[in-house]
Amino acid sequence: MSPEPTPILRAEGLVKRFGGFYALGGLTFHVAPGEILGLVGPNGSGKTTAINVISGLYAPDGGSVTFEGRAIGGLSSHRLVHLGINRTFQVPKPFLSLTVRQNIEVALAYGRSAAAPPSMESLLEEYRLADVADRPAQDLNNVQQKTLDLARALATGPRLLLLDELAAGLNPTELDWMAGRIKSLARSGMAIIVVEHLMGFIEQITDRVIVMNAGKEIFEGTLAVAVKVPEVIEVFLGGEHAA
Amino acid sequence: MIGRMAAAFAAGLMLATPVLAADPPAEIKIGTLYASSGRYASISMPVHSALKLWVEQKNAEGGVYVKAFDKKVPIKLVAYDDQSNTATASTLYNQLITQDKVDLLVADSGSVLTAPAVAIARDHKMFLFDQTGTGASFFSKDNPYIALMADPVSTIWPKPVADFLTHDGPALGIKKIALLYSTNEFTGTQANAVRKFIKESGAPVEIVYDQGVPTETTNYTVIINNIRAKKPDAVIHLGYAPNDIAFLRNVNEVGVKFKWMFSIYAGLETELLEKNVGVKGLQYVYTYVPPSELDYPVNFGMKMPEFRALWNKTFPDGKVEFGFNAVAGYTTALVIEKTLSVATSLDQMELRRAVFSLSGQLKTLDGTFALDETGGQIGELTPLGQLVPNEHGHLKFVAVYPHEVATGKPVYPRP
Amino acid sequence: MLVYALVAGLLFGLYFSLVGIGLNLVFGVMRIVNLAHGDFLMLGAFIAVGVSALAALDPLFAVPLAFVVFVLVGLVLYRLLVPRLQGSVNPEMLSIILFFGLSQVIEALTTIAFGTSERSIDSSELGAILAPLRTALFGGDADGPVELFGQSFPASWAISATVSVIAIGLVYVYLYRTRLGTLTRAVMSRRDEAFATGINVDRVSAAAFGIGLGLAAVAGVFAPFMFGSVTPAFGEDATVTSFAVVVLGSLGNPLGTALGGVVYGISYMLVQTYLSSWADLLPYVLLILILLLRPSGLLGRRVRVA
Amino acid sequence: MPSAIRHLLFIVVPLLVVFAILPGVYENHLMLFNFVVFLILAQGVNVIYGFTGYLPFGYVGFFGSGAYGFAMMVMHAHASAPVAVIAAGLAGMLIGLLLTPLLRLSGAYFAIANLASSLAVLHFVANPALEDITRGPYGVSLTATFNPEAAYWAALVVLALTLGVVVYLKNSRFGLALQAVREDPVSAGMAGVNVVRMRVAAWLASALIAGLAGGVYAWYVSVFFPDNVFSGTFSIFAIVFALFGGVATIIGPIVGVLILYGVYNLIGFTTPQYFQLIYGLLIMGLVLFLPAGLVSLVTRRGRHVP
Repeated sequence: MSPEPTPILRAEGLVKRFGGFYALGGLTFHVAPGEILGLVGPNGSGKTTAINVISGLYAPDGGSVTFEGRAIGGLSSHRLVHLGINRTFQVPKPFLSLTVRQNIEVALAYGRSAAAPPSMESLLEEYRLADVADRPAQDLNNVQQKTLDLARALATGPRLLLLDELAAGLNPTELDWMAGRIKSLARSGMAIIVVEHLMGFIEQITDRVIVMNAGKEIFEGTLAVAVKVPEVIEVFLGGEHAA
Repeated sequence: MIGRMAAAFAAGLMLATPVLAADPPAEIKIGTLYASSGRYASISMPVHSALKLWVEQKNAEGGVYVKAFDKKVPIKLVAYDDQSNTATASTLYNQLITQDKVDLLVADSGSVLTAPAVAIARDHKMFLFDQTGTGASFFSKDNPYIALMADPVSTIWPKPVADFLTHDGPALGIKKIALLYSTNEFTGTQANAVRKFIKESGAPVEIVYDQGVPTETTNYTVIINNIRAKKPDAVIHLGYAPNDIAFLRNVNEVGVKFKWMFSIYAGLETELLEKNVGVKGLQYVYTYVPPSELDYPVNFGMKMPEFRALWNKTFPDGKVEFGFNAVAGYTTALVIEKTLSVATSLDQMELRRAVFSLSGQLKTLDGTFALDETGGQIGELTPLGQLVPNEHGHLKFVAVYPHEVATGKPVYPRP
Repeated sequence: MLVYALVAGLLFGLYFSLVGIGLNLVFGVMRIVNLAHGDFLMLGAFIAVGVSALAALDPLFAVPLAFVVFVLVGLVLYRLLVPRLQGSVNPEMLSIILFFGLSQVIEALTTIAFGTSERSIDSSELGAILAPLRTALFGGDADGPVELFGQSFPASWAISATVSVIAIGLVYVYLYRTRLGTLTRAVMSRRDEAFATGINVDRVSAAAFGIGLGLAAVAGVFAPFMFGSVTPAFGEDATVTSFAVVVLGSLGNPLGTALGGVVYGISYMLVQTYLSSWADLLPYVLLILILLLRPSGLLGRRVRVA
Repeated sequence: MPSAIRHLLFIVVPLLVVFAILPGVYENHLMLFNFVVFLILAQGVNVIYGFTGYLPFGYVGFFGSGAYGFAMMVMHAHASAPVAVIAAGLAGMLIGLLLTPLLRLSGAYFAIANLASSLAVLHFVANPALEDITRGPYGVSLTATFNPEAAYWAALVVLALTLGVVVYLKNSRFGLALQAVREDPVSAGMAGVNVVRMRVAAWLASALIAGLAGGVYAWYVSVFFPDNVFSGTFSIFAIVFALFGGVATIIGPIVGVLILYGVYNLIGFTTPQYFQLIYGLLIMGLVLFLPAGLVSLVTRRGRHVP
């Protein structure tokens, strides 16, 4: 193995409280350019909260997040997007009454990506949205809305991409196709964090996983090793990793 | 082709031919607005109903005498509902002038709904018959196109109240006065006038409480308690009918005995207040004595008893209140009738001349019609009176000031 | 003066709790902004005036009558309006306009039927049936003012405040001690999830709508005493004040509305005492401040920030 | 031809030409003027509600502030009418700036808080304590600038500017981004859009438009009271007209005003006795049967509406 490149994102002791409930209780991890990192763990372990804090939806209550050496905790979403961070949503959130093309156009116009952003046509083509480009997003099916979410995120030219349960609801052919796309994005140098329940998909694409429980990381390494660690097995209780 | 052109030419000629001045029109068009709903409905409907009543009465007689044509001409009343909405009112005033081409323009009641008409009438050089819009800003020397028909302008109306307190008050033992008013143009201006009259009189009376409250105020319990704390000998309350109702009810309910208490609508809309406040709450309250109680010598139109009888016959369901506003609407009608009988043409400036020529001459059931040079009403003044229960427990008016019209002595303190 | 203002504010405020509580229920359960709320108050007042004038009965008898009539009216209106409204893209916004239209219709029909004059009921009639009880308990004059803390207040205020407390108590019992009430609270806190868990949201909503209008009408019965008189145009101001009270407390919490009413009443009376000409500004300024500084209301937890 | 030019050429210019010619043909100039004012206000509502989803239920607050801004410039600074109209726009914007914290609220809370704020401005302006500045409740009379014809042309200029803003929003990425914010603020943020700045920009533009409209209105009517220019019906009408046509389009609010205000005047001229009733029913019917406006009849068939 080559020596690890310098991480693009570092989270150190990240804390997020909701009232008295600690959704994140001191989470520490990092991800490097070109790497695909999986965040796994049972429901309520804080995976989505971690993504929400990194993408600026919530301000952290403690700890630090640095992106390319710069502290970004508490910055608003659009500033983070301009720095090069973007994401998709578990439940896709397109601009429903706008057309697919307009959805992407907003991100192209306001994303201010440092790198040359992909073109509208290439995004429509590569993410199989060309046929529906002029339809309002509310006419799309769930899978199309998810890919639109992804295409919109890519239009801002991110260097760190956070994918929240992108695979759920995709059929096997679509899964393979999506895995291929994600891997090729990583090959281009993009750092990618994947939150996922489908372990097969995780195994297929990630270089490394962080297993989370109760707002903390309990394991870091490859999935193959993780499934042999008793603590991890206990957390999942023979649950989802068997899937 | 030529034939058609000739026909068009002939038609053009016919249109261009002026109507002979002596030809009487089929009807005289009077345009007005009313508010059937919203904030001003309760003051607008009685005024408008009275005007309508007059129109029906005159038309049954074959119309009104119009001097310009030297014969009776039926009246057509063109009336729109502005719903207390001023933007709508302005459109409708304009509609009356430009589309319906009314001969006479009559405003809706109250200052707020009269306001849009002032500028529009002036712009179109239409003389505005202002019924009860007492706003001081309406009347200026550079605007000849307005005159106030029924209410006295707010700046002089409360003079008898202030004069009584400053002339007769000290002898009765009135030294401290409380002034409470609603902060709108109508009652705010009257409050300013009262304050000014009292200060300028130099009489040994003092205003110990002087507060404005929002016009929307409908409970006075706390304010009454605050006034009581100042121990005034006389309390002047200036507000609209709902304010008076709430104030007088609260005074009664709290069980406070003010020695001397004035309210505008106790006199102007006595029947309405009696229904809402009760006889007990109105006893010995001082108020303006309305024309309906004075039986002014009338030289034109119905006398008060006839008018009241006709009103009750026409509106038996009691949905429109008989009172000061009803009299105001009828007074406007009488001024219009008299104006038409003296104006030599229907030219707007001639109408103005005719209206002003009535000043000091016309005596209606509302008193003597008198205008100042800007068109403000300075006649039709209401004396100060007191509501005193008679042996049957009914309220009757006793005029107490000015002395020349007084019908009795004031009861002080209020029992 | 201060004590007087405080006690008057309390009585006045308790009544305003009743004025606002129906609105709270309807908005909390259905996210419908009932801009016709004040008009139902006005209709309740006309029922009271009718009961007093036609049947010569104590206006207190109008309370159950107004409640029952308007619960039924509410159920019918719910069937006619709400399902269609909920089917639209943005029911919360559209409800504002729909119910504005309804308030216009109500005002117009009332004007056509009753005219525009002020109407009221003699204060001594309210609670006349309780007069023997009152003389027995407090002594004194049966139709004079009541004495509280050595100061006299209108008896009608005390009666209105008492009925308000009872009504709010009954709403509390409904919400916390009955099955339908428990479901109502569930719908208030999580409408989406309530659908998912199989609660008959439609039935819960219809009941809340009916009860909401019923409570508005009950509050209206006392309006002639609290506001001096009513006209068909009375509804508009009442609606805005109700909103101030509801937002002051918090949505979906009847005790919150009670607190909101009292806070409103006392601050109103204090402003009237010391800065009377500015008293009108108060409900609006309070409403805006509360929304901005404590968006969830005095007792609320729910977040309403965009 | 770029679509912006097309919109200007085929919608904006013809509308302006028609309203420039009409006064020569039809004599009720005030009705035409009111049409123009409501076209401006409906488009102002379109800017804030159509493009960002905030329902400005107290929109008249800006309009009234504009009218009083105009009056104060004329009374105290003896400004000429055009200068005072610009000041009126700035007055509207100033109130908008003061109220920007309201944008933190969502849905009905915003609408209610906005309504409350317009009433607060009304009661502030109308307070007798400010008599020396605003003339308080006693009303203003601006005979010095009285010139209805010039005011009508000024209104057309304001309408042209307003339509220019809407055409820009409809055809620019800025307008697209605003709509993105309306649809989903979180996603808009993830598209790199500065959500707060966008909302504030639209809010201030909308306030400016209403302020300018208030200015020309004050110029035209010249004698008015606080109740005249802060009348809630301005808000309601502007919103209902915009919704009736269909928001987030250029043509929707125009069609809405022309049809609905036309019908309104027609009812007013023909059957005034049922004015309020008919109008109330019309509003209810609109929400229940055509919630997305007239344009939805076309867009439902998959066609684009400018």
